[in-house]
Amino acid sequence: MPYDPHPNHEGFLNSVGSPIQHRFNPHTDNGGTTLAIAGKDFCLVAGDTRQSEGYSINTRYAPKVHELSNGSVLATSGMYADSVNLVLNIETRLEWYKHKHNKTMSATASAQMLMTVLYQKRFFPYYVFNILGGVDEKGEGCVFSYDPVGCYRRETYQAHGSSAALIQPFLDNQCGAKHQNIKEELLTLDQAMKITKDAFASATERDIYTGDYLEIFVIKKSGVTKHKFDLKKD
Amino acid sequence: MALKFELPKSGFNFDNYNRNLILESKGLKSPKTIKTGTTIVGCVYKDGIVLGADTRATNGPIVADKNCEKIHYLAPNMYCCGAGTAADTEFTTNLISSKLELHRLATNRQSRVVTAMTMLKQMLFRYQGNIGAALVLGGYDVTGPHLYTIAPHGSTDKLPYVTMGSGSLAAMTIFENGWKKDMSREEAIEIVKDAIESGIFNDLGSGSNVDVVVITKDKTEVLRNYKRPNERVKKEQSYKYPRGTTAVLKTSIRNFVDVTEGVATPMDLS
Amino acid sequence: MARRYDSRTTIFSPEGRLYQVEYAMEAISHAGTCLGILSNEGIVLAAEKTVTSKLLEQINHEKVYRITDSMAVAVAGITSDANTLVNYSRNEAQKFLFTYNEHIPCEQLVQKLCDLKQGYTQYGGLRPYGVSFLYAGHDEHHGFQLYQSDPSGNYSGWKATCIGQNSSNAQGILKQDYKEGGMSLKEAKALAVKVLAKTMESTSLTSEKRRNFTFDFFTNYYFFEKVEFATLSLVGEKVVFHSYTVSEIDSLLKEENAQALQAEAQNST
Amino acid sequence: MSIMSYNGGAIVAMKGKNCVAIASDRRFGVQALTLTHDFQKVFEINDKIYIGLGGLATDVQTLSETFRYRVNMYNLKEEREIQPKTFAHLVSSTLYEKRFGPYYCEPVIAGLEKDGSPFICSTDLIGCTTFPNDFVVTGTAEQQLYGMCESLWEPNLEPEDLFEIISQALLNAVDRDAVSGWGAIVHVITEDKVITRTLRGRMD
Amino acid sequence: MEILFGFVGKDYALTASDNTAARSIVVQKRGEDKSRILSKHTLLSYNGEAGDTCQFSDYIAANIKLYEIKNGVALSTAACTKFTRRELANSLRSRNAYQVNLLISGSDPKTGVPSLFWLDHLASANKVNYTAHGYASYFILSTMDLYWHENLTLEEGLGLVKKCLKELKIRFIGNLPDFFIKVVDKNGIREIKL
Amino acid sequence: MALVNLNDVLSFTGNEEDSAFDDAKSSCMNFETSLNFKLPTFSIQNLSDVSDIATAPVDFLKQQMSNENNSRIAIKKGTTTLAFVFQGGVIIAVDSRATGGAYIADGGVKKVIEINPYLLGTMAGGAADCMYWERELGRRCRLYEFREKERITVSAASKLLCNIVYGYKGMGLSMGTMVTGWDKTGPGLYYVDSDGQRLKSDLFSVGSGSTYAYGVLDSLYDYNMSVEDAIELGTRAIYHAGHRDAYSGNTVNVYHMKKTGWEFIYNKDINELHYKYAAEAKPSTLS
Repeated sequence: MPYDPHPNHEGFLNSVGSPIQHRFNPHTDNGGTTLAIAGKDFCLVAGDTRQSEGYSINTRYAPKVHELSNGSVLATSGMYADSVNLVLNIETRLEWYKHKHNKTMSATASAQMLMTVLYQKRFFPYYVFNILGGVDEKGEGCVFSYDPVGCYRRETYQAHGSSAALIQPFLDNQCGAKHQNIKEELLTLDQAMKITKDAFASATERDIYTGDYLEIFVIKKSGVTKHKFDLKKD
Repeated sequence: MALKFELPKSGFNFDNYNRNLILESKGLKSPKTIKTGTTIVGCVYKDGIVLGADTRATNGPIVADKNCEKIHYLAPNMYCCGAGTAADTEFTTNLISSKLELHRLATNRQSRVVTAMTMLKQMLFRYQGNIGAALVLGGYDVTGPHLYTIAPHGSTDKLPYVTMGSGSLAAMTIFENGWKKDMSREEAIEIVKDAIESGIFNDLGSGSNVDVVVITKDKTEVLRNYKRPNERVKKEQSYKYPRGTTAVLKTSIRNFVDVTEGVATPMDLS
Repeated sequence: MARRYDSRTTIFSPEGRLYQVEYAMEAISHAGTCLGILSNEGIVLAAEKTVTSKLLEQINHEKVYRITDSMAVAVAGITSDANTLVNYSRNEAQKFLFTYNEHIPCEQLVQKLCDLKQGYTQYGGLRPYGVSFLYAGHDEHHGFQLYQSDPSGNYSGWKATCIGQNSSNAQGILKQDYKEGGMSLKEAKALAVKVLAKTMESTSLTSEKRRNFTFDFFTNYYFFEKVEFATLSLVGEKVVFHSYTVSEIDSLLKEENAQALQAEAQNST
Repeated sequence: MSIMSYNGGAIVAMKGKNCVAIASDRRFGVQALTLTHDFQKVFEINDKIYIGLGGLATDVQTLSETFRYRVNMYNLKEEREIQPKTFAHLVSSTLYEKRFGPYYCEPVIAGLEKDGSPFICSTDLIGCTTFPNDFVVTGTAEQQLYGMCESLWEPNLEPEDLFEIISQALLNAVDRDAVSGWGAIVHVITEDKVITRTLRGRMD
Repeated sequence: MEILFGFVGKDYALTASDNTAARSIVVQKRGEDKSRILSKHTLLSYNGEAGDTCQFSDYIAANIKLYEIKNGVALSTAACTKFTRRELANSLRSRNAYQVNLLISGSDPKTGVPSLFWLDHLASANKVNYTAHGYASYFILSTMDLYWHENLTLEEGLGLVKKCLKELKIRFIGNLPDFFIKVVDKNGIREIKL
Repeated sequence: MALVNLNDVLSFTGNEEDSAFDDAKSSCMNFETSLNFKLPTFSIQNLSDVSDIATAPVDFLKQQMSNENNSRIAIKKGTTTLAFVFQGGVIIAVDSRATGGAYIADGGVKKVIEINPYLLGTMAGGAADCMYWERELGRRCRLYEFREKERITVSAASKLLCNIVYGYKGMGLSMGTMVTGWDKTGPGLYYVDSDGQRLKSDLFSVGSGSTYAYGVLDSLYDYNMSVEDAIELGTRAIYHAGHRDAYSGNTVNVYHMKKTGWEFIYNKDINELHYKYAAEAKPSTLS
């Protein structure tokens, strides 16, 4: 509840009689945080699994990170229902593409497609903040980050969701070597794992919407591996 | 020329009220205060009262304090858990605590819980809910153990087990399920701990540790951080930087002069 | 006759006098001597404490108070009155700082305090403050300044002055020894020590001591426990107030003692 | 836009081993417009106590003067330096006095106690104090700072290490906040000295 | 729509203010001087809501004058600013707050060091080298960023004023024809015609 | 009444399920039929049967996307972009910051959209709007080339873009772009925005920091300047905007449009520029 400096007589009166306007709002924020880091020959995509609404936890395990059939991984934060719908939509398209072209869609192509899919709902957007991770044609890790209506860009690291503001500067510093007086280099998988785990542990300390479990997907040319870790549950 | 400066008087000061209205009318939003989302509970057992609280304070979705104290001292035989606007609970209990102390000095008797309860409810009622303090008051006096809840508007309840705050429902389930009359000290502490933990794990506004206070006829025990179920795991690595990493434009070092040499230290800040 | 006009501060006597104010001044002439000397490099404040006892807790400053970073006062009179006024002037100085973000000019603060004092000579049912002040201060406008005020609310600026018992005596010495056109701080300190010694000599304490002005008297521990000593000087740009500790006073006196002895020896040869 | 971000600014204070550090950015702006980049947000209370005031600039200035007034009076009357804990309560009650018309300002305090142990404290705009044992943050880059500090801070940092950690935390945090930054200033307070450094921060 | 800007140069402080008094869409007067002399070496320039501006600046000017008469010394520019800031901050807490933006320019009579202070209607005060109020700040701050340096002679300073006014003429929809340009230096306050 | 409206919204979303398949078809089967070369399909509620303003999509969108309401879907905004024509062609310079509220969501946005080798568009306003529609513009320009056997003029291309977005006027698109290019008539520079405004000029700056950029451009711009000077001017103007405007900054991207098509000049860190310019002597005000 925002701080109200003047006596809220309105609220009091409302409880007595005068009507309150309610407006149906089709969007809700289910919290949670996602992150992706691109490496030389891998891409790491991570997300916590808490799904919440207001001060309640809906479920402690609702994976936000989805492995797609073309070998990329889509991390979604924002409204869970929209993200489920979006993943279905994408999967359908990937399937159609496969039948049509007799090959799986590349990560970069699916990134472009995701932009179109999102923009097509420009006037009633998916309330989802996406990060698409995969390996590109050259076998290098790639991360694409989106706003809800489809503006996207290839990055080397990105955090989204309720703890984005907490984690992003840390990634700038550790992955982007900002203010460190050293040259930016791509991380090794081991470094990326450590940084990811610390970033999520830190976010869990301060962000009430992040917690329970951490799922990390590591995408290499050879395939996707999944790791699961505990986070704090309070 | 009149210097418009007055020494602080006691009580609230509404000087900025008008200005803030103007600022808000320009579309600038007022910031939030720190809230204790909070689970606070209390229950009566065979020999007295057990109070419990979590230790998380939030500022919107952000945890402002991981280990704050929500069980406030009122009198040697009385403690009070606070939920709501953190500053309000702190200052309200402080104020009543000092009033009780004065009352004890004047009457030379132990404070009664009902006295504290009445003082609190009268004060909160006077402010019409604008002081956002929801309290659980517990204590033991000549008439035995007493447990009250006081809502921000000043209404009170006297019950054998009570919960308050955003985690009150989660905590109440534990009491409804397990509270018995005339429990032993251990049982009572255990159920209070369970109730608080229920709030900690199921309510996002509550978290971190469990504080417990046990009040009996002639003893009060404060079990600060009785349980710490949410210790942070060790970090994967240290992030210490090599010295000299940060680019510096200007450095100045001021050594403190040893004051005993009699050179006065400047007090001006400008 | 005077009786009818005595009880009220607000009523003039037929001779045009305000007896209560005069009585207040009288009270001060029994208080411990305070003196201030203005030098080129700063100001010396020195004061004699009247009440001493071995059993009394040593308070370093009973008569000299710091008001701001760049201002201090020495008081003669009723200490409790002084406390109130010191507090008042500290507050006024801070209010000024609060409003202008600059230190209050010395004379303005003196004026403020004197306005208050004057008020108490005029309104019915009030007693005047029984206290005189010496103000030592520094500001950017006039550099180092020394002021004196009395219970009537009058104030005046001085090069060297004295309040309290034997003040006329001390004034005489000051008039005689003050070097027109500037003294160093060191000289001012020496003069202060000399004046104090002379004035205190003529009081009861010295009666059983030798009548003649001899310097071994200074080593008497009573003396430095009875004296307060403070300086206001510039260190670089900064005004520094220094209140002397007992041991510092001791060593200061010893030094002056030695020098005076030397001077005496030279004079005699 | 919240009133707290009208002028922008970010402040952080951290505990180290027998030392404490406080750092702030230097921007003064009016919403998006940056007017100056030498605005003072951290104020010296005495040798061993610093207070950082984050929020609406006019209140930052008013409060800094109020605290100076009260501390000066405390020093003159008590004839001793105020201790960090006492000062924190002075700050807290000054703010709570205006509970129903608050100053739009959230202070953080950093200092060394008499025994040389580090002290930090933060309060919200109506004076709710917190005394954590790691770090406190305030200002528009609050979330960014929380994230940085949670990840970087560790116990028992030597003054020089503490300086690096707090500087990196602040610089990287304000780079993700549009309305704070434009340089930074760090004070590290140790038992015998205070080291003040101006950092080369981003100027955009 | 009002324009007010200023900067300090090598040994002077300069402020430029439009001289138009307008109400709604009507120009009521050209040649209105939107400044008050606070002391021989301090000038207060203002703009803001009609009524508030002259009331507040008269109040400040009168009080600072009174101080000078009463105490025989003039307040420094910095002290004038602090006093003004405090008065404005206090007025904000009243029912009818003054809606004024101010620049206070001055020169130290002893050292000749110029200074310039910026105050907005919320009573935030800043010591600045160059600054502007209102819409003008969006247009000319970058111009001043580009050209200003601390050794600006008066001639170069007037060159900078011309550049700023030119930019406002090109880009600012409410372009105003005439300006008062006032300089404060060791010798006091004077007006300069371009 | 309320229920009816609720139904509207529900059926609105319900239709989505069916159209997902159509969407998939239209985006994957473009090459089967030329009919699919139409505007992409949008799911927009029928405006005619809107009886309650609360359910109108435009109003709904405003509510969802405003920076108030804790910016549920805050679109990335805040920018400084500029372009000017000079004797050597056109210089395009932009910053690279994207903000959502005060949070800097991205510091490396590419705000110059490479429509084709002879056409560039800049990005200000809603990033996705610019990105999507200028991509669409690229597709249409290519088709034009196929049909007409010659490159489209900048004038025509900008008109095309203008017409598209004008069709969505009032629905919440946000775009302020400069279309620049080189065609048979020489260099071209047009400003197009989501209101449907289209302007031709030699010098534009768009975005929250544009006024600062104008300040520098107006006082130093000269049509006859050398290419190096022009590049430097573009860079400098963006730097000044980045320095003053909180919502612009990070890096400068500079492009040069020449007869042979555009050339990417460089990407420079605004912060490095700050310290570089600070160390340099200031230009004289007397010229």
